[in-house]
Amino acid sequence: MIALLTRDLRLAMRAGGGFGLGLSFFLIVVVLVPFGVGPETALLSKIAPGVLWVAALLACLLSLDRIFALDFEDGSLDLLATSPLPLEGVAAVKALAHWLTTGLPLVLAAPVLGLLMSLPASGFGPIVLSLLFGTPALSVIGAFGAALTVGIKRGGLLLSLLVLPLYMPTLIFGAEVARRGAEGQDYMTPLLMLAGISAATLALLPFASATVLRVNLR
Amino acid sequence: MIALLTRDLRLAMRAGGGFGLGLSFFLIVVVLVPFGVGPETALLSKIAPGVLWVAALLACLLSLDRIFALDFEDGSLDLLATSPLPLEGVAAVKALAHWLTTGLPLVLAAPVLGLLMSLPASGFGPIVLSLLFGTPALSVIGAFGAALTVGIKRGGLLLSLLVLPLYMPTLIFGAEVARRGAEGQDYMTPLLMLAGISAATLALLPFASATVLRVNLR
Amino acid sequence: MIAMELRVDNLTVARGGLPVLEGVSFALTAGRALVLRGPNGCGKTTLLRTIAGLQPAPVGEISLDREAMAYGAHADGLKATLTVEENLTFWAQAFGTDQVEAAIASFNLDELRTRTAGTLSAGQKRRLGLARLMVTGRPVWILDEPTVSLDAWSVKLFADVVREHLKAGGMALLATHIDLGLEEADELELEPFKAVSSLGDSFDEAFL
Amino acid sequence: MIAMELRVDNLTVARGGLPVLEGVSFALTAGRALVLRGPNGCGKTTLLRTIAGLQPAPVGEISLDREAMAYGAHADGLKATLTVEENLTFWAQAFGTDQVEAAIASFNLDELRTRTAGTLSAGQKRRLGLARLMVTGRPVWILDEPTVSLDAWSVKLFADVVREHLKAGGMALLATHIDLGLEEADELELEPFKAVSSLGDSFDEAFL
Amino acid sequence: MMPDLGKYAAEVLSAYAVSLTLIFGIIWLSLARARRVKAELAEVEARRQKDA
Amino acid sequence: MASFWEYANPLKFMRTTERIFPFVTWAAVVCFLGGLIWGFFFTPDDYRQGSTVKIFYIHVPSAMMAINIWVMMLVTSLVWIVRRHHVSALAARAAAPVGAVMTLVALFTGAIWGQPMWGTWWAWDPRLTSFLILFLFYLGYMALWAAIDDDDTAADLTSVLCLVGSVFALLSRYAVNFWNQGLHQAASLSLDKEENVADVFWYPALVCIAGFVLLFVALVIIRTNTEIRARRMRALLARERQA
Ligand code: HEM
Ligand SMILES: Nc1ncnc2c1ncn2[C@@H]1O[C@H](COP(=O)(O)OP(=O)(O)OP(=O)(O)O)[C@@H](O)[C@H]1O
Ligand SMILES: Nc1ncnc2c1ncn2[C@@H]1O[C@H](COP(=O)(O)OP(=O)(O)OP(=O)(O)O)[C@@H](O)[C@H]1O
Ligand SMILES: [Mg+2]
Ligand SMILES: [Mg+2]
Repeated sequence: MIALLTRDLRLAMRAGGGFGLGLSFFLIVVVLVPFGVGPETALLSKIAPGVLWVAALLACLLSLDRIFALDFEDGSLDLLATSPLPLEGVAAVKALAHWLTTGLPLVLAAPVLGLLMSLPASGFGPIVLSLLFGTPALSVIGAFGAALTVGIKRGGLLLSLLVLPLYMPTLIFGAEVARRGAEGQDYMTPLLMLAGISAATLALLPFASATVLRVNLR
Repeated sequence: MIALLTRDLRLAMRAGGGFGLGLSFFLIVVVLVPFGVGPETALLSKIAPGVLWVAALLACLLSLDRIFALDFEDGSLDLLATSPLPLEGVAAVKALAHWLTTGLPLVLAAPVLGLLMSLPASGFGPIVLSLLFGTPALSVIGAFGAALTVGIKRGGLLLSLLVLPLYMPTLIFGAEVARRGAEGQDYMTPLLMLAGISAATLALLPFASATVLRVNLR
Repeated sequence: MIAMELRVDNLTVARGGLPVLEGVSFALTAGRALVLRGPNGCGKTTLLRTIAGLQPAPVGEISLDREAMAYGAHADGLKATLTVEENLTFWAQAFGTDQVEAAIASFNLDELRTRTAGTLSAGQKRRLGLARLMVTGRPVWILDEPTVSLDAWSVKLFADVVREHLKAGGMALLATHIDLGLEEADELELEPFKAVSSLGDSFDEAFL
Repeated sequence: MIAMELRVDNLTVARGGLPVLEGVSFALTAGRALVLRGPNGCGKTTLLRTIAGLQPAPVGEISLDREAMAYGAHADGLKATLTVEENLTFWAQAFGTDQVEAAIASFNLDELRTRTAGTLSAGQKRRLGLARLMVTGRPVWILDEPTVSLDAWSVKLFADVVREHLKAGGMALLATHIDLGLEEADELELEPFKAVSSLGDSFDEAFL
Repeated sequence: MMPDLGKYAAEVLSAYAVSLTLIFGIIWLSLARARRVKAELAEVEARRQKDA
Repeated sequence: MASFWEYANPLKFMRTTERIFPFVTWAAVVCFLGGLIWGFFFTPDDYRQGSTVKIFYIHVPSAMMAINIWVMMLVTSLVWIVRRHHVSALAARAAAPVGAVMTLVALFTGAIWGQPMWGTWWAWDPRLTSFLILFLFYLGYMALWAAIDDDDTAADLTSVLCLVGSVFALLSRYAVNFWNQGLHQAASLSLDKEENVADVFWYPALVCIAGFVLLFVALVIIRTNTEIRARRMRALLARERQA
């Protein structure tokens, strides 16, 4: 298991950088939006929490197809499935590796990007907290979607289509936390919901992913 | 050439639908934003033109890596490079196929999504016009970026990083047209600029793409 | 090692919803190798994948658990950005063994040890892929055309390794079109097992 | 067809910034085939890619233009979602010829005509990849291990097609480890051309 | 016969038009495909009977 | 009494359903057209909503069906996962496009109704929003079926998606409710007589609802039979090619 994790992390670094790139995509989306909607500070600071969350979600989404597709194409997944590692464990570890290379950097970068989007001062804590509790769910749900589409050549966009509705609750609660935080309101309830979603998906979805992977490997 | 175009279009349809999926991604991004920023109509209608443009850009971006990477991986690109088709033509045709499967559907879908984002009535014409003139540039520039990154395994995110700065001018003028239109102002100047960008990139970039492809095939 | 046996009994294997081979039976005991022969498209790959437990068999029995088997497919499962040594080490850890050095020595990969797998030639990649089998520590090797793009000298190397494995009580099941120089191996011609086009009722009542 | 000749003169080929083969010279005239031999990793693939014009040669001359050559690499360039016939038709159109039917017949693909390429077995895919060569209509075939995973019967099929091609005034340059049954072909052993590790001055003066 | 729809005529009528188009669309598609598949299957079965 | 699972045999299923199909169809036509005609021509206008209340007869049944069809797909998917009856998986596949169309109808009629009532085509109200998410689920489900060649694989994957999707659809509903209190009507069909709409609107609506249900049943019967035939044909053709 740990071997698999270190291998995945190492691959992410070598392959022109899972780390750097997920992050830069986040950055770029955040930078694009002011060009799109125009540079008024008041407007920007109003939409900042939402845009940060949407950008984080898209950055996660884009790196999802790496989770299993690469291993499927070069035959590693067949070999992993016949190895002593349980497939549930493989699915969980791969989601974890995805979170470490994509989710975690986003959490750390969010304050900086908040500055770019003129996020109000009270909003920094909540955006970081909400991403911290929300991104694990994004990775696990995403790993499920990636497992579903792994047999399909370039299932990338199909993957987005399948995963996005699954992301909705996480997004809604996450953005709610961030928005309430930015407006200085209480945000405990949505934060708890968010943590609940993350915990539940972490506990259950790896099993679904493993089931689906087995079907796809047939 | 025409054979290549029909092949690419056919592949797009077969592979679980270049058409449908590019479009659904556009739809999904547009749908996500209200979830992120919250449901207030006034706010939404203000950011609508910008968000539509950013979404179109991202939808294009995501399907870029299909342009050359698939053909590279299975060796078709080597074979195309040694075939009588000029590589410049190949690059141009592939950009065209990308536009037909991604750009054009976006243009057609924009009004519907404008509704979802409460775009003001005066904004519908300009958003369609600006996408119509702008998306060809997105496809051609994207094909160039795809050609640059074709040798790199899963260069998807690197590709985004390279292409996004190149997309900036198109985005700025395109969103400007859409915004002015939505606010009922005159938008001829940015529209002309946009058309100029499209024309120039269409005329020049296929040559750059072909050069870069030759280098990557070594 | 306890003496074990791989017994395949009246197996039907299917691909794309259709049976390809029917009624395949054979037994493989410790220390023996079996070479599957048959023309292109007769179903060798499908049979091996079924035995390795990667796809279900509609009919028939396989006596050994997939836990005993190491499967080597056409694709080698190498990571282009990892070095030869890192590739092997990962699989050794996944299978909980520590035979990386032995594998590197057996397949003469020592010089290539620090090269990333992506820069190897076709035959060198294949050698690395075969070395992976050694680090699994599994007794039953299931190999699909193992010597594709190997030169004569490497084929001999491979045959020696297989012989060594058999001597230690292992088994090998191979599909190939090429002569491997494994004279002691049994052969099984798959042509006679070709599925006839009408199916038995039990396979899928609805879609006879 | 005008009589043509592929003349390679004192060629150096490089991969990963290092020369692999040096001073390779040979000539191939219409109606002849040349088989390149050499152990794994000696540089056959690199040489063929250089001759096909896919990578530049640091030193040396290749007399024929790449326009005359059809390159068949390890990867077949097949589209998994297109049928056998659609795959071939596309290449025929790209090369402006209309020999699809002849190619299908020669490689015995008639039964597989409407199957998508993704569902073929390894050997069937390879046959389709070779059929592609026929529809290019090019006189010089450059083939890298063409018979990988083909069964004996298909290898004979392939040899017949090559013979036919030579008879019509074509040429073929092949790299392989397997016996192709092309007795009339010349052979060239590449081992002697192995590059010595220090480079000549002309290669890249800056990094001596 | 036509009821007076008042100032909302456009809304009501377009709602009915869109809905009925969509519903009859799916009905028509279902029937057309049913007919096509049935015919194709019959043809294949017939061919099979002949061969057998 | 024979076991219910006998109908899981495709031939038996086809024979039985083809026998009851004419009755269902006629009942569907009568209820559907009858309800709509009754509603459109023979009901008064609402004092507040004017004639737009007539949209009610399409909007409410289609919205209900959109949800019910997903539930039906959930059940048949579970049956496939547990008992592996092909008919069950194919019925889910057959129902999805109908469900998607129903969702689309409800969305369109709602949007058209919204313009006069709320002054906007679309609002990010909980009902509306969670409905949109449901539509996305339908699209994803159908896209997944379409993307996979092997029928059993596709059935397995879409079943798991349907299961997981259902949980998330519920969760979305809750999340959206929490996120925003909406414009949309609260449930008006509760058993509590006090809160019901007036009987004049209510009876034709009931007929319409029955019509939509019957229509769905009829459609699912044809479409499932078509899927069974298509699947059998694929198997036969593949066999032919193999021979
Ligand atoms: C795009 C806009 C709309 C959508 C997506 C939508 C969706 C829905 C949904 C999902 C239901 C629930 C069906 C059920 O739970 O069984 C429903 C019921 C209903 N809708 Fe809408 N609706 C929309 C607009 C409207 C408008 C504008 C009105 C009227 C002003 C309206 C009036 C009703 C009524 C009266 C019901 C029945 C309530 C009940 O019995 O539960 N809807 N709609
Ligand atoms: N990036 C690189 N850096 C250093 N050496 C490299 C690099 N890429 C390839 N090589 C070496 O170049 C040599 C030539 O490789 P090539 O693929 O041409 O061999 P080959 O003769 O085709 O072998 P095979 O029979 O195995 O296919 C090999 O020894 C390979 O290891
Ligand atoms: N989706 C499918 N539908 C129908 N037939 C299929 C499908 N996929 C594979 N087949 C057929 O199944 C047969 C068995 O394929 P398999 O890959 O097992 O052959 P093989 O013996 O390994 O051949 P090779 O020696 O060429 O590797 C082939 O004839 C192939 O064409
Ligand atoms: Mg095979
Ligand atoms: Mg080679």
